[in-house]
Amino acid sequence: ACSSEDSGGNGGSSTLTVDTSFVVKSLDPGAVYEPTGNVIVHALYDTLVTFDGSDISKPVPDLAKSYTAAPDGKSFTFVLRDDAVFNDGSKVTAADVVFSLNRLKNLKGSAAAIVKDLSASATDEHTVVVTSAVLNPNVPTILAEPYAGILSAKLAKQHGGEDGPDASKTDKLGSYLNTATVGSGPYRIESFDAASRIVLTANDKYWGNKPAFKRVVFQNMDVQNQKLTMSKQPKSEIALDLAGDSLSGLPGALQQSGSADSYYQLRLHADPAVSEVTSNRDWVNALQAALDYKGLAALFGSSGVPAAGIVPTAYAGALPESEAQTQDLAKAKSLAEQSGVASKSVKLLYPAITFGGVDLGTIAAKVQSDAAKAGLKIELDPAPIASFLDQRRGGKVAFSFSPQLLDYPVAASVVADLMPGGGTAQAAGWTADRADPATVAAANKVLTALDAKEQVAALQDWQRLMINHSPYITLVYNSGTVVASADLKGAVYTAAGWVVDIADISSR
Amino acid sequence: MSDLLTVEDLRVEYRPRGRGVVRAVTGVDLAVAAGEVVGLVGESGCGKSSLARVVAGLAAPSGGRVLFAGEPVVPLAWRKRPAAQTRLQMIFQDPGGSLNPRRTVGAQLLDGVPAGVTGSDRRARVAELLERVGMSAAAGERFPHEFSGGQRQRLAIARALAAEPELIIADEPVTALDASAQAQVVSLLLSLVRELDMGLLFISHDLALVHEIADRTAVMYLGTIVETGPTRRLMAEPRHPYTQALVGAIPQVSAEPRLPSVLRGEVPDPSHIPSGCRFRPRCPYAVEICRTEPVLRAAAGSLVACHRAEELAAVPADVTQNGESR
Amino acid sequence: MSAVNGPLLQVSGLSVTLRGSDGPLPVIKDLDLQVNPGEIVGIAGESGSGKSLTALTLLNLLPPGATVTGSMRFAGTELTGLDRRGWQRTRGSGIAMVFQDASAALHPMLTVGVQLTEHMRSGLGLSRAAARARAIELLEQVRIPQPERALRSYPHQFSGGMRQRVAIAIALACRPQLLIADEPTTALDVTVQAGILALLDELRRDNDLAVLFITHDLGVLSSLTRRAYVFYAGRVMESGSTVQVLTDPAHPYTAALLAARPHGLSATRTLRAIPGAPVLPGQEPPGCPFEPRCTFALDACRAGVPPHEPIAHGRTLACVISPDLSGADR
Amino acid sequence: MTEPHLPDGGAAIATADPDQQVPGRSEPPGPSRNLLRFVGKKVAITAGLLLGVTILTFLLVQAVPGDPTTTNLSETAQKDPSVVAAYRAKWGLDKSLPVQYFTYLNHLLHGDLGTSQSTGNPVASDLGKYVPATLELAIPAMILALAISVGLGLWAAVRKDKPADHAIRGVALVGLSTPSFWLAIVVLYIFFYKLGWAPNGGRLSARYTPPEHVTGMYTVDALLQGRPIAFQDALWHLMLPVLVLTALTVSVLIRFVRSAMLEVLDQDYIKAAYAKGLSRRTVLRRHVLRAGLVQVVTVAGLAFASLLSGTVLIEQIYSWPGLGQYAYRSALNLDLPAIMGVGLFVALVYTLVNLIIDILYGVIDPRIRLS
Amino acid sequence: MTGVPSTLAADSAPPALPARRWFGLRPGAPRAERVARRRHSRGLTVAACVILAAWALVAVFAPLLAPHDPLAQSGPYYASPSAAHWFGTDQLGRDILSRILYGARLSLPLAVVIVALALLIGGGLGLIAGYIGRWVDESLMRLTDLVFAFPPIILAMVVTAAFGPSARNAVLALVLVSWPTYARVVRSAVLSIRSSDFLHASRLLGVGPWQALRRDVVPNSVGPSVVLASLELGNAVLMLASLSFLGLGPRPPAPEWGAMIAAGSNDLSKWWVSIIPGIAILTAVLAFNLLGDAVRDWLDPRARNAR
Ligand SMILES: Nc1ncnc2c1ncn2[C@@H]1O[C@H](COP(=O)(O)OP(=O)(O)OP(=O)(O)O)[C@@H](O)[C@H]1O
Ligand SMILES: Nc1ncnc2c1ncn2[C@@H]1O[C@H](COP(=O)(O)OP(=O)(O)OP(=O)(O)O)[C@@H](O)[C@H]1O
Ligand SMILES: [Mg+2]
Ligand SMILES: [Mg+2]
Repeated sequence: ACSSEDSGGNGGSSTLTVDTSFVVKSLDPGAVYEPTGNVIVHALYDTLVTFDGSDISKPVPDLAKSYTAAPDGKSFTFVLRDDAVFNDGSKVTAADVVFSLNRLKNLKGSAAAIVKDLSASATDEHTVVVTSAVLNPNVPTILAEPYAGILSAKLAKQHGGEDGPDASKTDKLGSYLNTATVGSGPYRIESFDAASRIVLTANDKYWGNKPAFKRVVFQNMDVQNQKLTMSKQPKSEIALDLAGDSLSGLPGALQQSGSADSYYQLRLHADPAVSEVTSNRDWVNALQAALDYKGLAALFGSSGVPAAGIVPTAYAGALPESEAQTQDLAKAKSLAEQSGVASKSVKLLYPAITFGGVDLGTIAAKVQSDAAKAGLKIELDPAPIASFLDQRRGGKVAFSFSPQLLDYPVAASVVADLMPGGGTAQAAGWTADRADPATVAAANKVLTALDAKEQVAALQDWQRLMINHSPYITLVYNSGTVVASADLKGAVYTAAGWVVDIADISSR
Repeated sequence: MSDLLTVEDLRVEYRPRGRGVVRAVTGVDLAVAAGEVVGLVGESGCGKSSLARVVAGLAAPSGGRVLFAGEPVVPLAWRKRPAAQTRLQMIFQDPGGSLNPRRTVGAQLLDGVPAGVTGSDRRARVAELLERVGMSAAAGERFPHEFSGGQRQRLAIARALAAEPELIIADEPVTALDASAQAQVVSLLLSLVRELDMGLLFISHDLALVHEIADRTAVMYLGTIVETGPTRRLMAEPRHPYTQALVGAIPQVSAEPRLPSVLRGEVPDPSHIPSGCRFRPRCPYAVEICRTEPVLRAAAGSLVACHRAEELAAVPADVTQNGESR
Repeated sequence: MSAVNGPLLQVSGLSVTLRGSDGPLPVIKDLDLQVNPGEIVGIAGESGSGKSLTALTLLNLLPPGATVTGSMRFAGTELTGLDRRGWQRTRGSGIAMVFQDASAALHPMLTVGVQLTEHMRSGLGLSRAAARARAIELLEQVRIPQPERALRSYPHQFSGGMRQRVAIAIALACRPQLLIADEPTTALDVTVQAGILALLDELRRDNDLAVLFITHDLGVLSSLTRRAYVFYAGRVMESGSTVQVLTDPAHPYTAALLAARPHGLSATRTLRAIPGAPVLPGQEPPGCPFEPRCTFALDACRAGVPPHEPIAHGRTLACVISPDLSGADR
Repeated sequence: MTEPHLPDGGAAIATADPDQQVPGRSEPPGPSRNLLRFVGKKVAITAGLLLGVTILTFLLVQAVPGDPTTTNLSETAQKDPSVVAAYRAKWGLDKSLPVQYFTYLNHLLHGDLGTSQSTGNPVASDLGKYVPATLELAIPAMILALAISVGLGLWAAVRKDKPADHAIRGVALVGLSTPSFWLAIVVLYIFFYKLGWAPNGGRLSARYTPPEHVTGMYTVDALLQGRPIAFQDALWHLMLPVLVLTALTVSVLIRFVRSAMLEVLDQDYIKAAYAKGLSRRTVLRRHVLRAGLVQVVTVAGLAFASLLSGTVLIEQIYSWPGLGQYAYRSALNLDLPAIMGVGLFVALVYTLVNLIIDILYGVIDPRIRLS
Repeated sequence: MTGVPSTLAADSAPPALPARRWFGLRPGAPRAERVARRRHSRGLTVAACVILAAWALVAVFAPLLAPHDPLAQSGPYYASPSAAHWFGTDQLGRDILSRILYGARLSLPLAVVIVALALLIGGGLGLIAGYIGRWVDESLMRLTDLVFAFPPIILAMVVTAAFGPSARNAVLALVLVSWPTYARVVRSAVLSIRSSDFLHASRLLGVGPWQALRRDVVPNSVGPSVVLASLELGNAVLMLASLSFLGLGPRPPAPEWGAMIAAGSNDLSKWWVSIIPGIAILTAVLAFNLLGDAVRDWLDPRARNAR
């Protein structure tokens, strides 16, 4: 296309380089789900509301200048601003919003499950009402996520976009969105190479504050290379996957920003028919006492935090660090003995991947060796990610381990999933009759809380109960981290799902 | 004396990839009687080995028959060889390749000892065989590579003898050997044939050697036999121009040295056999009639495949082109 | 090279030692040999007697690690100790060689034309066209039909006999004074051999070429050569005019060789093998190398290596007993 | 059982004994017929091979306990059966195995390699992107490796058992014993981390736009489009991976080259060449090299195939978006169309390389005809 | 994958060049031939044996030699080499020296198992195909083509990725990619024996086809494949390490050398984590390769130049 940048190469002011290891399958908001995709889609498509920097406590206006929630907690009204335009210059209207949200739901992509209870309608050109079939105070948060990005209905339809009920079959827009952007975000796609390099250019029709960098290049780079690159103190460059131990030893001039938003959890099947070991409460408690949470956290370097409850510290409702779990080998040993099944070994299934800068095999090995100190026998069983997920979905896996992220940045979102009747609990054989009624009650209290404060308190109570009565052991929280070169500002990590707002980054 | 081995109108053809049909043997009749040594001579590539392999049963003929002791020779296949036919044995050209390098000589000889011989007699038989070929019984313990070429060839003969053969086909058994070892092996073969009253088909390209041992000799040219007869007579009075050329080409040790006589041309490719008399392109006496193929017939005191055998018998037996005396 | 009076090649006291795995391996010992201009001299002997090594020594083509002592005078130049340049000049235009197996000695991937002319251009300083003209001439001389076409052909397109003729043409290309032919006909049929022998003899006559002809076939030796050396274990056992050596052998070894060969078309008689096996280099007995196999051996034969001395005009012998062999075979 | 199919076994004799051919008299049958048959046979073999590859990969992937939906949908989404069903329907995973297979074959016949589930792109276009990247590593590495190993191998052979020979053989042996991925890391450590002379991976610095896709090889495309600076940068990125691949290939090749050259040096025709009075240079250049090349070509072809697979690890370490990474990722994601695409492509390369070798044989060695 | 591609070793038997005619390897001189076989730098072979023996001892006596438990945390994470941990510690604070010592118990036996299985399976199939010939042979050859057409590491990768990483699956994958070489080598040896005079001779003596297979064919066709196997041992170590490096080898916490390299490769500043296991691999493979060369020289004097 252009050869101009050959000359203006080392100025570094016009191009922001983002080093990250990725496989981006799609830049279609309706299908996106992997982290880099989210980062990019967030920069390409504006949403109704958004979060400001790293603050995820409350959604703030974006395309909607305001929103109101109905008292029943099921219906939300968004009023659109009138100066927002798509990158072809046309105005953003309520019809576009309805089209986008319907398409999201009917496309049956990864996010469809989250929005399946929502429906949107336009009351006028500037007003959209989103209704949830069930009580859900978190609808605005959900609509802040990249998958809820708003497309120009006109452009989308021109290129095969569909929002009807059978959109999953008829929609043909997906691959077009890898080459062009039909959104209103600060950037548009310039070139897309799913595995090596994705380039964004500033949207010159952007309605808001123009981003500082004209061009953003996402380079596919493994962690080690990211570290090497950043160690060289480059200009206008950020790295997204440095985490855990790979953060140590970086030059001090680099800026780091992060917050612990992921949690690493062991799941122990509660059904004796699946495993007499993991369904044994004493054994589970013995394991819980045997683990060296500090040591586990240290595997993640500075970014790891020993788990206190379930909710990572990035989110409201997390237990204070003072309540972090601790190792108690004496207790572990006696519980192990008491359990009567300590002589049996059990397989720990985990995906053979590196996540957040740490090889999961290392964590599993640490768990194994800690358990061994209390006389508990664990065998490691790594599996390719596909086979891991498949097995675990089957609901017959006795003992498994994986990192977890929240679907959207509200801690309560995990509760429904983890409580008896939720998807994860189901797969772990944790049915209501196996569960402690108090724990179930505490969970229900979280879900019905309408007031944020009330919800936080309920969450904490729930977590305290979960520690000794659930089939989950949370090991550590880990933080995603944005490492930025010294000349940048605004490169802050957000637990909101899009890692960092590219458009906020500028040169000092 | 009835014939032990009868070959009738034998044909051997190959169909190598990328080339036309190779007619290596094109209708050969041959017989060997017990106690008789028959020599088969001819230039390289004329089909001697092809004939030998088919006669021994290593390959199936493309046409014609091979009878051994009245029974057709069964080509080797996924069966054991019929016991009766093990009395037809073969000795190969390469003494290095005809013994299994990884088994002791004794074990290989044992393979051939007939099943009828049992117990300690079997071992005794091996020792006996080794002695018979002039080797010590201790040789049985050793491996083939510990012997020289001549010794190996004698061991190969001993192995063939193990089966108490009535007929041995020897395909150039001494070509790879030194003159001295040649002498050893040839004398051994000859004495065995005489002692055991075996038949021997001795294949060679060395006319002088065949002359030393064969009772009868057949001269082969490009897949057919062009002349056959008692060796002495055949060499002294060759009738076919080709036999004459072969005889004339042997370098002699002599007090009046002369260069051997030269036959022009080359042995043609058996995939492109000339029409008519196949020797015609090289024959100094070729005339019009030679455009038709001659058959092997009695003429001028010999069995010869030449239209002009009688005429040529009248001329002195010399096809010299430039074999001038020095 | 200027024409010289006296012998063209005079080898005296030549010894060659190869580098064996267990130390030096003497393979040629105290060799005297002479070739006069225009003469065909033969070397005969069993396999392993050092015939080929002698030929290679004369061209400095021994394997690395070989040491050569003694003198080789060729056309007035001492060859022992010559440098690489010197050898390069001698090879091809002074001494040329024809190998036993022409199919192995011709490069399979170069055309006959290239192989025939490449050294002419450097050795004789001919232009491309002149070299080509000479090549055609040479091919005609060795009776290759259609020489132009042959120049474009590869060696594998020729029969064995033709290949040997090509090899001879290549050897003759730079007008050598001495041609060494190492068993050039051993791999060939008798009929083809006859042609090559006739060709060599003719070339000798026409080009005033000296030929050192190596063979183990005494018949060939007899028909082609005028003088002969009989080799055994890297030594000369006897030498003299071919007719004399072969009809009246002085050495028991020569006699044994003669007895072992089929006698052509004379009356049938049993072949007589030489007992034992040839000695290997490095394993020679202290005395006469042939002693262990010799039917006439005496104690004296074990005492030391018999000197190689003249016994009559033009004849030499290395045997202490000089038995009367007339009663023995031939 | 001897010679149950004699004509075949005998072919060796026929070629080993070409004595019977005399120029002008018995040339082999015209080349055109032979060539046709040769090409026909090659095409048939290739087709069979490709079919085999599809069956093999298909069965392999089906045997796996995993399911592609798992890696291509978020975990939350997987808990929603309607989403999973929609996904399976979209990719035809709900059909029976044979139906899936024949659908695939049918598409294949129409030149459609399917769509990669993990990248969402047509496999053919993915290959179009990744293959040139790999070739950009493999081709220079191969050329360099050939040049170096032929040079050093010949030198070692000529100086057999001398210090130079020992040194070359020693280095080759150590190279042969070095894990490629380890070497890549060590080299990266030295040249990037310690010395800072090399980039740390990738194909092009971020500040340059990749040249437009013509050949897909950045260096070539940059040159074609007249962008010397981008060309330099691409070249700079090539440096380390090519260095490592070259080193590995050289150590594989040298010993073969050396032994091939030794074999040649031992031939009579080399002695004969010296006997003609040719200089050592001429003999080595014209006679030895030429004859040694036949065997070098054989191993070079195979070395190329192994180089292609060697790149899997190297690409991993140097973040090189090539075929190896694509294959690795597809394998981990059980992305059937992509794995098949890679398999088919590599099998094609394999046959192609073999074909080229066959042709080269013919060019180098006149004895070998197309048969 | 590094190392001699196994296909090389198989097909590299030089296209039938004329046997050495020049310097007396005539049938008459068997002893000279044997003399030539021994022309070798024994020094290297001895060195290889010493290294291998050392590794074997290490493997056997690892529990005695290792200063620490290879699986347990015995120091801080990523401690650099010191008196307490000669080679430092890894990401879990495990002693690298101990892990390397124990690693020998994994890499070396597994390499042997891989090669042995490949030899057995490939050799067996090659034997049958070569001896029976016809369609059996043809189909086997097509099958080997199929395997050859895949770069070994990609095929092994697909297999282990599919069935999950474990030592067993890695071994199976590597056997799967390496048997064809043995099959081809044995087959071609069998083909040449099938047309050999000694086989014909024993058949003519009345030895049955299966008996001949046992007596004449098998003993004479194993040689080249044993040579190949010995040359492949080093390669097996490398391939195993490669798979492990990609996370497709023996499961953690097994101290597999390749996996150890991978653990360190994320962070070059902790150079000892990956550099040192690499050296362990290098020495073991080097020793195997040297030994393989020696075995080849010993069994196959014709190839002695190919060192
Ligand atoms: N490179 C070598 N290393 C060790 N010994 C050698 C070497 N070359 C030849 N010899 C030995 O030297 C002796 C003489 O060999 P040479 O080739 O000269 O014999 P020859 O008389 O030409 O025999 P032939 O008739 O077989 O050609 C033989 O015993 C041979 O084994
Ligand atoms: N298996 C085969 N396939 C094709 N052609 C063959 C085969 N075997 C032999 N020939 C050809 O058949 C012809 C006769 O071969 P054969 O081996 O019978 O000759 P020969 O007289 O034994 O020759 P030599 O004296 O060289 O051993 C030759 O031209 C040869 O090339
Ligand atoms: Mg023959
Ligand atoms: Mg010789």
